[in-house]
Amino acid sequence: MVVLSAPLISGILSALVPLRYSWLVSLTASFMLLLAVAGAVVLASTAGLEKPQHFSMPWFGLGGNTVSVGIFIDKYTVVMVLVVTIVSFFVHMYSAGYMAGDAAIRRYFVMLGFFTFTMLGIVLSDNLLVVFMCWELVGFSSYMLIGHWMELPEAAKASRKAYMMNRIGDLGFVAGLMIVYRNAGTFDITVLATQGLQGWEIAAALCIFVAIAAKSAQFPLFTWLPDAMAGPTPVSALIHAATMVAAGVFLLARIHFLFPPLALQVVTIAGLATALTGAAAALGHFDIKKILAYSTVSQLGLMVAALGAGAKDAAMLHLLTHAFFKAGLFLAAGAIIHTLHQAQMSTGETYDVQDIRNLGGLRKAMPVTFGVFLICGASLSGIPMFSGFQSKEAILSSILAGGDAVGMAVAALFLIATFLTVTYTFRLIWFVFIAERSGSASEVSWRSVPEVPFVMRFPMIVLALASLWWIVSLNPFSFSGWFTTGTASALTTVVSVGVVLGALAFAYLFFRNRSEPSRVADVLTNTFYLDALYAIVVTRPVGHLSALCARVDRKYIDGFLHGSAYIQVTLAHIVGWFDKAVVDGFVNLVARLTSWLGAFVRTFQSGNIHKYIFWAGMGLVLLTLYIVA
Amino acid sequence: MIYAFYIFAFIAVAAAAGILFARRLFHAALLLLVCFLAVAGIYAVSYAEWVAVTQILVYAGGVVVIIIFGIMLTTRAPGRPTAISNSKWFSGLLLGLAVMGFLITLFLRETVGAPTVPLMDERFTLVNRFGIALMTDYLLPFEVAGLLLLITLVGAAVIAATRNKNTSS
Amino acid sequence: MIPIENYLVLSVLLFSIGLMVVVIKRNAIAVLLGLELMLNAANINLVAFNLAHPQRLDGQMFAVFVIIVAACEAAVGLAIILRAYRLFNTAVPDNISTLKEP
Amino acid sequence: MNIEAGLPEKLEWIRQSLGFFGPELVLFAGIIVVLCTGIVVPSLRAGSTSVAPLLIALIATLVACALSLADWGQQEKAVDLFGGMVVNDRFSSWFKIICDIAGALTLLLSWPASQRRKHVSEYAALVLSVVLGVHFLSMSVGMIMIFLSVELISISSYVLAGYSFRQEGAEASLKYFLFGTAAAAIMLYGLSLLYGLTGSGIISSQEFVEGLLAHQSLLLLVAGLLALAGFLFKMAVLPMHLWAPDVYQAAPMPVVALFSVVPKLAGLAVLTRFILAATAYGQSLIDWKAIIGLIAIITITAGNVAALRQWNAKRMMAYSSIAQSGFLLVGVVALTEQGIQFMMFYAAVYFVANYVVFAYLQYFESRGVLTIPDFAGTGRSDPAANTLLLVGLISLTGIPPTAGFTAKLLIFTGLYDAYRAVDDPFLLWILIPGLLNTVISLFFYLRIPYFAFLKEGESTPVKYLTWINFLGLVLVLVLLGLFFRPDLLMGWINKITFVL
Amino acid sequence: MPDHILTYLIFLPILAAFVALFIPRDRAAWFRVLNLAACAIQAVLVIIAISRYSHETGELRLVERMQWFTLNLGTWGNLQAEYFLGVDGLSFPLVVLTVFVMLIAGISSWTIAKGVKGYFILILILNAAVIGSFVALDLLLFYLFFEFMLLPMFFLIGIWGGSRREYASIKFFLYTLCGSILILIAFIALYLSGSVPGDETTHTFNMVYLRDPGNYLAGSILDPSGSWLIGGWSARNWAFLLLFIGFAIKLPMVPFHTWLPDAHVEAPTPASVILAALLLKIGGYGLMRIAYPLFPDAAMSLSWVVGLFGVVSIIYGALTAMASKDLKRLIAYSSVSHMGFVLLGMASATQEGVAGAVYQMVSHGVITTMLFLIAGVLYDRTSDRMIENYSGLARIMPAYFAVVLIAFFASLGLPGFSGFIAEIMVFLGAFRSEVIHLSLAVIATLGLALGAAYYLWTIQRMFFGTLHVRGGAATEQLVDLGMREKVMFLPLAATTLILGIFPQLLLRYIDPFALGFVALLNGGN
Repeated sequence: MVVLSAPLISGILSALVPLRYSWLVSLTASFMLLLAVAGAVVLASTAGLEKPQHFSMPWFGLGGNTVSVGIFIDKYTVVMVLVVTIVSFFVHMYSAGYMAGDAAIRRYFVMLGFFTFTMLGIVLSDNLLVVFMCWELVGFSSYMLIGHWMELPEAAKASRKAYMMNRIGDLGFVAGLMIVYRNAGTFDITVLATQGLQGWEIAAALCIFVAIAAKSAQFPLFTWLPDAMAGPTPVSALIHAATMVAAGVFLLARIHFLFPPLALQVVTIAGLATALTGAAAALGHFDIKKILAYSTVSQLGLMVAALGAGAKDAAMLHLLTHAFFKAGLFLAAGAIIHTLHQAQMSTGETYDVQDIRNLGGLRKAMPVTFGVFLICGASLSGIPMFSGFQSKEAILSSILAGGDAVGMAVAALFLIATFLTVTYTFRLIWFVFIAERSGSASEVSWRSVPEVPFVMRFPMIVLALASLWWIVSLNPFSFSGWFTTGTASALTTVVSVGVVLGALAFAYLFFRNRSEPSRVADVLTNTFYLDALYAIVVTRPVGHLSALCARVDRKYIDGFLHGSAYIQVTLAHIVGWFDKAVVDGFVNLVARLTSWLGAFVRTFQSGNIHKYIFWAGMGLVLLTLYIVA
Repeated sequence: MIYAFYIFAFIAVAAAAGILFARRLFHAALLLLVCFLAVAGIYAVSYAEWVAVTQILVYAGGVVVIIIFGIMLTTRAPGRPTAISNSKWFSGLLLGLAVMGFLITLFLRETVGAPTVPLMDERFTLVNRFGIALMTDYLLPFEVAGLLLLITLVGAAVIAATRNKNTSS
Repeated sequence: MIPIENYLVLSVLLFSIGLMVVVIKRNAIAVLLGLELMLNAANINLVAFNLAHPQRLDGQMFAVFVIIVAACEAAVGLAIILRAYRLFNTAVPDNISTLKEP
Repeated sequence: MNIEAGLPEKLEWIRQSLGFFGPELVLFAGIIVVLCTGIVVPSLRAGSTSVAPLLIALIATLVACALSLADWGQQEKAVDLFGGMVVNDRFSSWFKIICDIAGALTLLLSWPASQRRKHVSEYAALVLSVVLGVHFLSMSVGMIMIFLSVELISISSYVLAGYSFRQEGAEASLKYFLFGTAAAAIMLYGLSLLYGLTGSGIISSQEFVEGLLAHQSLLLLVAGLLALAGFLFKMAVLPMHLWAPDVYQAAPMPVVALFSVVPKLAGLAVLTRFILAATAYGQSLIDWKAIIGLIAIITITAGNVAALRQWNAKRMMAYSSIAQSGFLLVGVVALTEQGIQFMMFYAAVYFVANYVVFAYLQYFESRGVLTIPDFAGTGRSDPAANTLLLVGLISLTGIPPTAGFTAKLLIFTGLYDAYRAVDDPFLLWILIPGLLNTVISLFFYLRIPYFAFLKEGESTPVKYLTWINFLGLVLVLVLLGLFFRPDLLMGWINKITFVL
Repeated sequence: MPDHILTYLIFLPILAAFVALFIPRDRAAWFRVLNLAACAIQAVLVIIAISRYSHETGELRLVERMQWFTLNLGTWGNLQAEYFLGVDGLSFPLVVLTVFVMLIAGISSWTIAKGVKGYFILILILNAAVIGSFVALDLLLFYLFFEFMLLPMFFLIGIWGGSRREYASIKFFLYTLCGSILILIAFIALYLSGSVPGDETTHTFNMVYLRDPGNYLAGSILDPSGSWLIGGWSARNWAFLLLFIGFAIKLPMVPFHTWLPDAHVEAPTPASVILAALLLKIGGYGLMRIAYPLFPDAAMSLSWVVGLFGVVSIIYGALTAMASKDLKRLIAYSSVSHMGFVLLGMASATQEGVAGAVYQMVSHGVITTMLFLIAGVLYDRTSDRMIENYSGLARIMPAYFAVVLIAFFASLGLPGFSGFIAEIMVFLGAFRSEVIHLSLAVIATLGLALGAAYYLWTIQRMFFGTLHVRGGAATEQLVDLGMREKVMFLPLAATTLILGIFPQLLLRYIDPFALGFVALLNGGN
């Protein structure tokens, strides 16, 4: 309970701190998160990893059934809880420096705390409905945090895009929930695990996978994630690298039992496609955060693919390692951005500090950052002695465990992705830290840029340390540790090490003599024109449809009333009975029609008594004739 | 007697038609008088002497006189007779002929009931019977008719007594 | 014996001529003449129908009352016409039409 | 044949009949006294605007009303009076009571100085004579009495219509007179034919009904229609409605209020009796119900749609009253005991609502508000009057919580019941347009409040505590009360029985 | 029964209105206080009612029953109308909602400056009429209150409304009146056909009696054996259709909805609030209280129509909202969309769906109140509600922005807010329903995405970006929320949050009703 409530209290406290003392916010929030970390550690040590634990209590009655809210703790949960709380704590701490002086710092920490809470909700909950609720809520906090700097148009747009795309994915989740409820009558994961669905398994699985794909930025729903980098960098580290995007992977692992083989194949294909496209796109970009974002996309693709291939433990392990090294990378990137922003503020220069074309040679100015970046980058690349190597190894060996042709193919693609990963990581580090930028006006100022303050440096260092091998296992070449067991065959180790080294060599040779990163291909920069495709296929049609509806509303539904009235009016014009009295506000069919009739009746009322008598007599005659006839 | 009926009937219809075609209002009034008298004649041959007498007294003696009085009062220039202009010949003829044709067809097609010769009570003349009926069976209408006359008097007086200059909006 | 149809035809003729006069003539007094004709037509009916019931006097009595009423109508009517004439300087209702549908 | 035979009995009958004639005698006395005050007392003559005649007339109507009410208790069954010319029953008493109160209210509305400029005593006498004529008409079963009462009402009305003593008053009088006399002549012709066909001058008599049954012919139909014309004229029903808008527009407001209720209800009473007789109590082959239904529905529709485009408040109310006559006729269409009872309920409610509306139209007229756009802004300056007027108009429309709703509900219930009983789809076809017309009527009824409340206009606040507001409040409370407890009134009406 | 809480609830505002008649018209503050006092006493009464309400079973509570009148219809029997009040799981939450919203609307009415006296009298009458409609169990009584809402609203829009108020008020009136005429026709047919049990000659308006098929006269027009055919279709189906359309106009349902945007855009803020939060609910309430239970057979066979139109409303309303340029119009169309969920849930005829529909009514009542108040806040400051005229408001109006966020996200169905619970229940119910096709539920989920789309877009346009205001208003006019406004928003936000987190608070009232409702429908099938 401490784990869950601490971030929430942090959020609430942050909201309550008076505006004047907003610097206090970061302090209290970080402290609360520290409590959460402590709680998580206690949980991890007491809960044990082997025996799942389950507490629940009824929440509300749904039809004849009861929806309960409860906590379900197993191995994956423990891992996730640790990851979430630890990364969150460090991000809180880091933010204390990064966001210092921001006007809306209270809102920032509120949302950060709220996010952590809802993220833990996803992780701990035993109930798909509650998972879905938290799922939506992390989307909301993500929306708020991406859009934190609301004055920036791209932040505003990116936040909307992120939320919309997640929302569309959530439709799949809703559909999945509907199927689950129809066929099982319960949302309880433990119950579902034992009794399963009666029918519709593939539909349910694919529907839920749509949500996972949106949340974990899988092909083809990943385009929101690079845009989401418009948010503050710590947020990117926490949400869009370490935790929220991993929620999909986690959920997939948790309800793996709901996925029949066919659905798993789809998952694998989507994961691999994501891994490859993400890695390729990372090569095509210049924005430091976007590159990291695509890297995240790619790595998530690997995890999903692993899950699709049945490597649950390995995928979760990679999730864990990825969380640390990717958070470290983001925080380091944030440090660069933060520092250079400060520098810009003093010199008054304006250039895009996130564009690697504007950077270079930062190695000397920011040694700590460089070190962190190097370690985490190495981990990402899967160089031995770093955690990333071990987790990738675990995945690879799990995939190959089956030993069939499909496994081989998956593994091959996996290695290609790894190759690309190494390449883009090298490219990034090379151009940011190592390659000298000659002739740049800003170069002078860089010499003197200070390293970031301690509150920011400390989390970076810790995360970098956490990216080393010991986090998985004391043996740097084995992934069989506290979390996973098993060994990789020597062949896979050799092959993968070979691929990594080969890639390093290739990258060094390729980038060595370039003074500036070049555009690889438009198709990569524009991420395969997916956004354009969405614009054509979804956004614009909906916009048109919406405009059409509005027009229909005004023109046809109202127009039906008005229009048929206009016909009457035209008639009335012709006959000469129209007068301005009609235009008095009773604009509707009935009134027009009746007033037309009324005009007819009134024509008898000419004021001429002879006519009166004539019409009265004629009326009687006609009445008689009518009755007789 | 039937010849007398036809003669009276002819006179009445002719006089009525004359009104329709009369050029001058005064002539029309006089033709109406002729018509009334002829109708009185028809009453007389239909065993309704009392009605005939009333007809002559009230209509010929009263109504027509009032009307002639009215014609004179509404004559714009003294000495110049009031011409009556006509309008709506079409609608008038349409309505009148429709009613005429319709009703005559009906009358000729359907039997209304053959009149029988009245049996005269020897002891009382018709006038006697009228008197008694008027005071017994028809007492209420008689009184109401009196009231009607009173109201007519009051009403006519009100209308006539209002001296209203020809000031109008 | 005079067939009843003769009376009826006569009354219809007078009635419809009266109606025509009412509709056709423009002068209000002429209209009044037409109305009197119509009343007379009804009276002829009443008297004629009374022939079928000689022991009773309903029809004739009705006729007498109609004559009285007709006189009243004529009196009031002429008073009204005279008043209209005085106010509008005409006895032709067609020329008096302030009251009509706007 | 001995004509003297039975003479004493006849005289005795007359003597007894007088006992049932209290209200009429009071009214008659009222007329004489009122006229005498005008003639005899010179001081009144000089001013000719004194309220004394109004007061006397008011007392006369109230006493007549009281006597009619007193009659109620003894009228377990109908009594033929004066040789069978008239019949005194609860049915007639009902209309008499309504018309007496209406007459009294008219006299009250005439009270303000602006309404009594000239000839007050004659005015009072004429109003009384209209009321008296209605008394006679509602009791009449003899053709002679029907004709005489119609004429009594008519002649008084002709004069009253011109009581504004302005140009348009004279014009209205003239038109009313010419149209009315034509209608009377047509009715008389029809009555004469009916007399000829049946041989009886009393429509409720056995002889009349037998005569009708012996002559189930086209001629009878035509004769009946011609006779109906006169009643329809009194009710201002199509096609005999053409006089109403012009006359309403020109006549003084109290007189219009009188016209819109009193002759109409009297016409309705005699029409009901006539239709009851004409259908020969259900044995006739001619479908008079269908004829009346047709007339009713045309009238409702025509009245409503014509009212839609009226800008003169009085003209609008003229068309409204035409449409309302149609609704009253719907009650006759059912021609069951309940149907007629519902119609009588409707008549009472209509009377009250109409008087509310006319009372306020007069009030606003005195403040220079003549056309509907003139009402703009009065809602702000005079919310009390406009609110009460609104309730009256709502009741005429037939929306809860006013008795108008209950009345319409009952009318249509009666119609539906008749439909169930005879399974004549025609009745259903009246039901549906009847309901739709309620919607149409809303548009013109609510146009006055619409202008009063929604349109901006100059507004100077006025006093609330006026006698007109008091009067309006009383009437409105009746309307509301009859919605919440319609059984209070229906309880009385249920005591009225018919020979069906 | 000695308990007269419901009567007090109805007549307290009327009494207050009567008192208000005698207050001089220039004492604006007195009217505000009077209205608030009336609402506050109502709130106390409601709290007492809550304490007396036991929610285990679905039967009627707090019943008051008296003879109203009995009309002798001669040979045809009697017509009996009763003063019959009561609440159950359907109406009780709505009554509570009414009192709550009326209180808020009373506070938000403080900005009304012209014609204060008339304004508050109308509001009080409206208050009574709405509560009356929710608690009346006699058709005539219901119809009385139903009509009684019409005129005050007409005048509220027509007198205190915006520039096109006359058009809007007339349109509102026309539509609603047409609806009520249709309803009236059905009511007449109902009372003609139904009778008091054991007494065939007494016709009744009593809803409870009319629910029992045994109380219909054999051979009458609505005889459950369905002997009457009109145009080849059972008269009961026709009557259901009449009621459906009549209430659907009020709901409002596409394509009978066009009165709503106009009425809302032109109405003053408190009137919009009452209109959207309460009057629309009468439509849903009427369907669930009258149309469905009285014609379960017709309802089951026509449920797909109801569901289909519900989905059409959801999608169509959302799409149209997206194209709206006026903030209030957008909110109005969002109401159309959200009330579509009520139809869908009802049509599902499952316990989840029905409970979800009721939940949605309450939840929408709270949320839409916030939304219209939000639009009102802006309008109060600048008299301009065009979305495109604002940008970057978040910076200068942070409290307002927070409220907007809560309201918008609550409205688009963010978990943790009441709307989510309602919508998810409706979806779950509709998907497992046996009477409507499950594709309806799937299509309806698109409404969630569209809802997010137009709200987020609005936020992006109005609150994000750089600050500027077009259209004549000055930035200085845009001051943040005042104390009074915060007091208005706080309970609303808290309510929607509490209902989103602890749905059982409300569901324990609704569930027994939903159970009985579904049983009734299935029993009638």
